[in-house]
Amino acid sequence: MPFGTSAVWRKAPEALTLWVIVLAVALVAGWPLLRLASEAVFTDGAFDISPVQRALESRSTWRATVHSLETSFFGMVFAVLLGGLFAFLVALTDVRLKLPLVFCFMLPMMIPPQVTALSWIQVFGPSSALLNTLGIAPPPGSTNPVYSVQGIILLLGIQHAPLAFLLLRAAFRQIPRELIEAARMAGAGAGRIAAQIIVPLLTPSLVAAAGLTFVSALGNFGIPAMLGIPESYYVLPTLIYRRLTSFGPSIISDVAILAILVGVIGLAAVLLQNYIKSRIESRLMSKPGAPLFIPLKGLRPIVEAALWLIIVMILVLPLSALVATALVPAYGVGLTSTTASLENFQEVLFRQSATLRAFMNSGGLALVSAVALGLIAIPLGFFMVWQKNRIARIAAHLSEMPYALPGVVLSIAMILVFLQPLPVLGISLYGTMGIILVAYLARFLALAIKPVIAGYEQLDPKLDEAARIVGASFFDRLFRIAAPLLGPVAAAGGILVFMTALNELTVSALLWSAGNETLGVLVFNLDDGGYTVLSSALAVITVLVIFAIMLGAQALNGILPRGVLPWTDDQPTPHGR
Amino acid sequence: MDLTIHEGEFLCVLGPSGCGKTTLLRLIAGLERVDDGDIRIDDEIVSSAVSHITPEERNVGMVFQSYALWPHMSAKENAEFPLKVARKSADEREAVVRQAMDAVQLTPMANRRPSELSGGQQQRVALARCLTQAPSIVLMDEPLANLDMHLREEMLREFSRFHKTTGSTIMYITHDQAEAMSIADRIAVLLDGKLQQLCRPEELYNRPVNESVARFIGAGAVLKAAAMSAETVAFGEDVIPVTPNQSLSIGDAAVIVIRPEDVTLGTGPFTGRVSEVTYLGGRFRVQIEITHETKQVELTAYSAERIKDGAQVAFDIGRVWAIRS
Amino acid sequence: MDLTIHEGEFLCVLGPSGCGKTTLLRLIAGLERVDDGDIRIDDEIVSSAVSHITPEERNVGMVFQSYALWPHMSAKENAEFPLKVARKSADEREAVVRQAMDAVQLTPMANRRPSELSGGQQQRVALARCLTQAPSIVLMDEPLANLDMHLREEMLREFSRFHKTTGSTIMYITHDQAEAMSIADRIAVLLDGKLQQLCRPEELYNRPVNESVARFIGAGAVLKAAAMSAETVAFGEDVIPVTPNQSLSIGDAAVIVIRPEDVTLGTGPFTGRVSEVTYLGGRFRVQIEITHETKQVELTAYSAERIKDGAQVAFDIGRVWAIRS
Amino acid sequence: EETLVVYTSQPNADAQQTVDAFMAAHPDIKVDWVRDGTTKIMAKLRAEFAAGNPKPDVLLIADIVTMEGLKREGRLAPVEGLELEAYDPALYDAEHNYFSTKLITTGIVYNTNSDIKPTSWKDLAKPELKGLVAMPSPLTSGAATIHMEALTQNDALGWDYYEALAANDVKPQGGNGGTFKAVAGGEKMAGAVVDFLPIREKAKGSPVEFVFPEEGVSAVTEPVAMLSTANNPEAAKKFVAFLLSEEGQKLAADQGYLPAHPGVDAPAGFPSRDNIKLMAFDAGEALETAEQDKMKFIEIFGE
Ligand SMILES: Nc1ncnc2c1ncn2[C@@H]1O[C@H](COP(=O)(O)OP(=O)(O)OP(=O)(O)O)[C@@H](O)[C@H]1O
Ligand SMILES: Nc1ncnc2c1ncn2[C@@H]1O[C@H](COP(=O)(O)OP(=O)(O)OP(=O)(O)O)[C@@H](O)[C@H]1O
Ligand SMILES: [Mg+2]
Ligand SMILES: [Mg+2]
Repeated sequence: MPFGTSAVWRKAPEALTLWVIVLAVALVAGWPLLRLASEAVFTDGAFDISPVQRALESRSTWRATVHSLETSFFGMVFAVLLGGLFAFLVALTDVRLKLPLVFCFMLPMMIPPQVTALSWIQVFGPSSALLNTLGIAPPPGSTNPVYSVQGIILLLGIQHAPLAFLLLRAAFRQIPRELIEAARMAGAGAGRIAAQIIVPLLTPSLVAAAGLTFVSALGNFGIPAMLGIPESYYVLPTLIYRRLTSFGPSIISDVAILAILVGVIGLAAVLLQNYIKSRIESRLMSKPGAPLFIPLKGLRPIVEAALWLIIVMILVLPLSALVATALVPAYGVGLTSTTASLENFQEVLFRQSATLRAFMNSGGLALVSAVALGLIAIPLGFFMVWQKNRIARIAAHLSEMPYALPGVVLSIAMILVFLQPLPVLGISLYGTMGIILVAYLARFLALAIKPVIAGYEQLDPKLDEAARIVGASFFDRLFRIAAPLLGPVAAAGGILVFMTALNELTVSALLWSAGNETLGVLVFNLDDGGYTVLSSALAVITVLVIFAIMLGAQALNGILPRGVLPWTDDQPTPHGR
Repeated sequence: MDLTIHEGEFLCVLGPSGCGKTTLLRLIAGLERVDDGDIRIDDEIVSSAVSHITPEERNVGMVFQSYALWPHMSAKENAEFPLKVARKSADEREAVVRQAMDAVQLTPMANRRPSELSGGQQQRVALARCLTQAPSIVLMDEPLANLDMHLREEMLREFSRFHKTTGSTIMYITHDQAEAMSIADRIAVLLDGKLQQLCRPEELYNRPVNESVARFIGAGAVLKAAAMSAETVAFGEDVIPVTPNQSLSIGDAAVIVIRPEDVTLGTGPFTGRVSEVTYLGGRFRVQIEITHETKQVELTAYSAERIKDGAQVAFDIGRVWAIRS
Repeated sequence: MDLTIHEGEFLCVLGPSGCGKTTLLRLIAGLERVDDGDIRIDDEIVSSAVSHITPEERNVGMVFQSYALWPHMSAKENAEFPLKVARKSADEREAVVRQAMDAVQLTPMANRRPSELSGGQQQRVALARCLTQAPSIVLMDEPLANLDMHLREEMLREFSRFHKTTGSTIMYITHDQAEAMSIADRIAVLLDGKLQQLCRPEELYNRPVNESVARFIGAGAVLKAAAMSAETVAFGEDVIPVTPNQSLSIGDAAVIVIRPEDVTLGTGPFTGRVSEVTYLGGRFRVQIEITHETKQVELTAYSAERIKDGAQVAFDIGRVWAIRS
Repeated sequence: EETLVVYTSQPNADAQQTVDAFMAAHPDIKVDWVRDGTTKIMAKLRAEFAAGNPKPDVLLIADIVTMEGLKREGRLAPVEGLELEAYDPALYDAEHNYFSTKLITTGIVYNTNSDIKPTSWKDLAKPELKGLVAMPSPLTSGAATIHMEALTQNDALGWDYYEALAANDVKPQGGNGGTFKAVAGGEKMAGAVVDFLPIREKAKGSPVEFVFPEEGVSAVTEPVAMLSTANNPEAAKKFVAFLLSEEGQKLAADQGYLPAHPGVDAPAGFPSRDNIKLMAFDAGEALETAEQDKMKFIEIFGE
C-alpha cells in the first residue's frame, strides 16, 4: 500500500488551509494590534515606558477600568439571562408565534447602540411623549433615570441579549432529551434540572455567550457615551474618547495604552472562559437522541404574554420614541397631529445623496464581511476543536481582541498599518472601502467564530473520526461533515455580522472617506451636527431596511438550508405521537 | 395492548429491534403521553388521553438504552444525583453510593467522567444510578448489552438481590433470550406492535401461542404440518408425538415447533443431511436439511461432538409443540 | 502485546469490560497514537512512536461502540458517505447502498435521521455504513449489542458472506462468547491489559492456557487440584481423568477446568446438593455444591429437566482440562 | 484635474455645500473631503502622522488651540498673499499659519418653560437653577475647551465661577449636542451651548431661546490651515483663499453661522455682528494651560 509516498501530498490541502486561515487572521487582527501596542512603548522610535507609567498611575484609568468591568459584567449577566430565557422558551417549548417573537427580539441588536440609547433617553426623559401622554412624565429638570450605571447595564444587556440568544438556542436544541428525562425520572424538579443538568450541559455555549456579551459590552462606546458621560461616569472606551480630545501628539500612545488595558481584560476573559470550559466536561456523547421538547400547557398564555411584554419594553418603546423624534420638525417639539410630518424622511432619502450611497456601501461591506467570516469560521473551528490545533486556538483567541477594543482604537490601529501601500502588492487600502472591509473583518471575527466554536465543542469528535475511518479526505470532512453540521450556526453568525456591520459606526468613523461613507457614520454625523431629527429619521429607515432584509430572507427560507436564518422556527416535533 | 404487571414482579420484554419496546417503557415512565387508552400504577390512572402524571411524580426508575449519563458529572456524581434530589444526608448518600459503585464494580473509577470510561463502564454507571434511586418500579432498557458474560451474570444476580430486598417491580428489556428466561418471572413478547404472549419463561419456550412467537423465541424450526390426532402430527411419511393441546383437533392445519432439544442425533427413524455446523463453545449447533411436504427445510440440533458438514445423520424427534394455524 | 492478524482472517477479541478492547481498535484504526511499539499493516509500519499514518489513509473500516452516526444525514446518506468519499458514480452508489440497507433490513427507514431511529436501528445504520465502505480491514466494536437474536444471526451470516466475498480481514469485539465462537477463525483473549491467548475457538474453550482465561471463557468451575499422574487429578477422595497435557507432571499443583458439559447428572461416583437451578430456555443450568479440598465449591451442569433446589444429585465428571498453576 | 484633500469638522451638509461652492469656483480642482468631529479628525490625523503619511492638504477644524498646537509641531505651512485687511488680527495667526473662517460662539440656551431667563453667565450659578444647568465638558468638546479657557482667562469670572457652578450641581454634559438636547428636552432648564444649534432649532419650533450673555461670549472660529505636508499646496491655498473671500463668507452666513468677515451680514436669528461681544482670548496661553486646566476642571467637577 503506497502510504508513505502520498502522505505529504494528502496532507497538503489541510496544512495549506490551516496556514491560509491563520495568516489571514494574523494579518487582519494580529498585525494591527501589534503595531498599536508598539505605539504604546515607542515614542518617536525610542523605547519609552513613561506614558505607560503615567497611564497606570492615573486614578481615572483605574476608575474607568472598574467601571468597565462592572458595566460589562452585569451587562453580560443581564444579556445572558434575557437571551437565555428567550432561547429556552423558543427552542424547547411550544410558545406560539416564534417567528415574529424571535424577529422582534433580534431587532434591538440591529439598531446602533447610540440610537438605542437615544431612544431610551427619549422614552424616560421629562419630555417623553409617551410618559407625558400617560401623565407620568418626571417633572422638568429631573434627571433622566437612564443616565445611570443601571441604565448602562440595562441597555448593554438588551443590546447584546440577541447574541446570547442565538448561541444558546442552538445549544438548547442539541441537548438530547434523555439526559433531562433521566433527571426527571430521578425526581428532580425544574429548578434543579436547570441548575445542575441544563446549565452545565450548555457550558460551551454559555461560556461563549458570556464571553461574547462581555467583550461586546467592554468594547461598546455608544451606550456608555450617551448615558455615562452626562453623569461623569467613564468607562474605558469613553475614557479613550476623552483622551482623544487632548489633541496632543501623545494621543496615539495614550490610546494605545488604554487599548492594551482593554485587550488585557479581554484576554483575561478568554482565559477564564477556557478555564471554565476545561473544568466542566459537557461534550455530548454521540448516540443520537431526539431533542427535548417541553409543552407549557396551562402556562402558555402567561408565558407568551410575558414575552411580548418584554418585546414591547425592549423594542417597541424605544423604537416608537425614535419614530416620534423622526416625525417632528425639531428636537424638543412635541409630537402632535400638526407637528408630525415626513419632512425629515424626505430630506434624508431624497435630498441627501449620501444616504443611498451609504446604504450601498454598508450593505456591500456587511455582505462581504458576513460571507467571508462565515466561511473562515467553519475550518477554523474544525482545526481548533476537532484537530486540537494549537495555532488555530491562538488565532481564535487573537480574533476576540479586535471585538473588545473600542472601534476608534481599532481604526487607529488599521490606519497605522494600512496607510502605507501594502508590501509586495503596492496598493494602498487607505482611503478606500478596502480598509473599512479589513477593519470589519477584524472586528467581527469574534462574532462569526464564537458560535461556531461553541457548536463544535458540543459535538462528539467521534463524528469526525468516523469520517476519517471511511477514508474521507480533509475537504470531504470539512464540506460534508463539519459544514452541514455547523453550517446553520455559521450562517447565524454570518447574519449577525451582516446586521451588526450594516449599522456599524465606531470603526468606520475614522476610516471612511468621501464616497465611502457608511450608514452608521451618516447617522452619527447628522446627530453630531445637531440634526437629531434627521438622524432619527435615518435610523428609522435603517431599521425598516433591516426589517425588510429579514423579511426577504424569510421569503427565501424554503430554499435555504434548515436553521440558516437565526430567527426561523424549526420547532422540534414531539416524537412518538 | 393490555399488559398487567404484578407488584414485585420481574417482567422481561422481548421483541425484535424497532418493535416499540423503548416506546413502551417511555410511556410507562410518563415520558410520552398516550393518545388513547390508559396506564395505571396501583390502580391509579397515571396516563390517559386526558390526564398525565409527570415522570417525577411516578417514582419510576429507568436505565436508558443510550445510558443518558450526564457528561459533566463523574461516575459517582451521576450515581449520587437521585439521592441529592431526595435530600438525603451526606453520610447516607456516601454509604448508598459506595454500595452501588461496589455492586457495579466501578469503585476505582468513581471519579472519572463518562467520557473517560469504556462503553461497558458507562453502562454500569447508568445501572448504579438506578440502584441508588431504588424506585418502586424499575424500567431497564437493555441494561447489560455492553457487558461481558461474567459481569452480566453478576449484574443479574445483583438485580435479583435488589429485586428481592426492595420488593420493587422490574420491567426489563433484553435481546438475550437466555438472560430473559433465567431472570424473569414472566416474559412479554412484543411483535408487530402487539403484545403476543405474556407468561412464564418455560411456558413461553415450550408453548408459544402462535407461529410468530414460536419463530421469535428460541432456536429451531417452525414447520407446517397436519394434525393426525390430538397427540400426533404428520411429519414426512411418519408421525411425531405432540404435547397435548386443547385447541388442536384432527385434520387441523398446524405449525409444529421443533426445538433443537427435541432432536436427538445418532439414531432414529429420520435421516437428513448436515448443512452447517457451528461451534458454540462446549457444543455444536447442527443444521440438518430434510424434505418436508415437498420442501427442503432445516432442523436445528445440538451435538456435543463436531459432525462433518454434508454427512448423512439419523435422528429422532421427541414430543414437540404444535399450534393450530 | 504481540498480536498478528492474518490477511482475510476473522478475529474476535474477548475481554472483560474496560480491559482496553476499544482502545486496541482505535490504535489499529490510527485514531490514537502509540507511545511505544509499532503497528504494521502488510508489513508496513503505520503507527509507531515516531511515525503515524492517518486513519483516512489506512483503508480500515470501523463500527463504533457508540455508532458515531452523523446526525445531519439520513440513514441512507450515512451509509452512502463512504462511497461519496470514494467518488463512486451515483448509479454505483445507489446499488451498493440499496444492497447494504437491505442487508441490515432498514430499507423502509432509509430516509429517517438517526435521532428518529430505535437503538438497534441506529446500530444497523452503523453496520450498513461499514458494509458500503468495504474496507480491507474491518474493526467492529460490539456491532450487534443492541440487536435481537434473530437479527443478530442474520447479521452474522451477512458478515460471513461479506468476509468471504471481499476477503477482508475482520477484527470483531463482542461480549457474547457463543457469537465469538461461532463466527471467529481465531479468538484473542485480552485480560488485565495483556493478550493471554490467541487461538481457534475450540482450543480456547477446551484448552485455556491459564487460570484467568479458563475463568473468563465459558461457564463452569475452575478449581485447584493436585495432579496424580499425567492423566488424572485428585478430586475429593477420588480421581478424575484429564486431557493429556505436556506441561503437567505428577505432583504438580494444577487448576482443573470443569465445564458444564463435563458433568453428567443422574449417576456417577460423586454427589452434591443442588444450590441453584436456572432456566435458560430448553435446558436448565444447575449449580451443585460439593466439598473439595475442605472448601465448599460449586460445579455447573446442564440438565434438560428441572431439578428441585436443594436436592441431592449423583453426577459423574468426564475428561477435564488441567493447567499447571 | 487636481485633487485636494480636506479634513473638516463641519457638519455634513455644510461641508458638502462648502466643497460644492469651492468646486464651482474652481472647476479644475476635485475635492475629496472627510468629515468628522474635531476629536476624531485629529485622532485620524495623528494616526496618519504616526504612520508617516498624512493625507490631507487642508484642515478645517473647530478651534485655533488645536491649530496652534499643530503649528508648534511644524505640521502647518503658512499661506501668503491673502487679503486679510478686513479681518480682526485676533482671528488669524500672525505667521499666517491658520485663519479663522467664522465665529461659533458659546452663549446661554434656556428652555422656554423655564421660570428664569438667564442673561449673564453668573445667572447659571443662581440657586433657582440649582441642578438645572447643563454644560458641555471640555474633556469631550473642543468648543467647550475654548469656552473654559476664555472664561478662566476672564478676570471677572475665572475659576471661582466654575467653583460656583459646581456648587450649583452642574454636571458637564458631554458635547454641545448633549447639552442642547438636555435643555430642549426639558431635563435641564439652561445651559452653555454653541449658538447655531438653538438658533436653528428654535426657528423650527424647538422650545428654546438663545442669549448672548452680557459678559460676552467665547467663540471657536473654525480656522482653516494648510498642512506642511500638503501634496497639493496650490489648490490648498486656493481653498483657504476661497473661504476667506466674500463669497466664502456669505456661504458661512447662509449656512447659519456668524461670518468672520465683519462686512458680511449675520444670518437671521443672530444679533448684528457689532452687538456681539467676544471675550478676550489668547490661544498661545490656552495651548500651554489647557492640559492642566482640564485637570483642574476634573478636580472641581469631580469626574
Ligand atoms: N478518555 C479516556 N480517558 C481516560 N481513560 C479512559 C478513556 N477512555 C477509556 N478509558 C479507560 O481505558 C480503559 C480501556 O477502555 P476501553 O474503552 O478500551 O475498554 P473496552 O475494553 O472497550 O471496554 P468495554 O467492553 O466496556 O467497552 C478503561 O478502563 C477506561 O476506563
Ligand atoms: N424520534 C422518532 N421519530 C420517529 N420515529 C421514531 C423515533 N424514535 C423511534 N422511532 C420509531 O419507532 C419505532 C419504535 O422504536 P423503539 O425505540 O421503541 O424501538 P425498540 O423496540 O426499543 O427497538 P430497539 O430494540 O432497536 O431499541 C421504531 O421503528 C423507530 O424507528
Ligand atoms: Mg430500544
Ligand atoms: Mg469498548
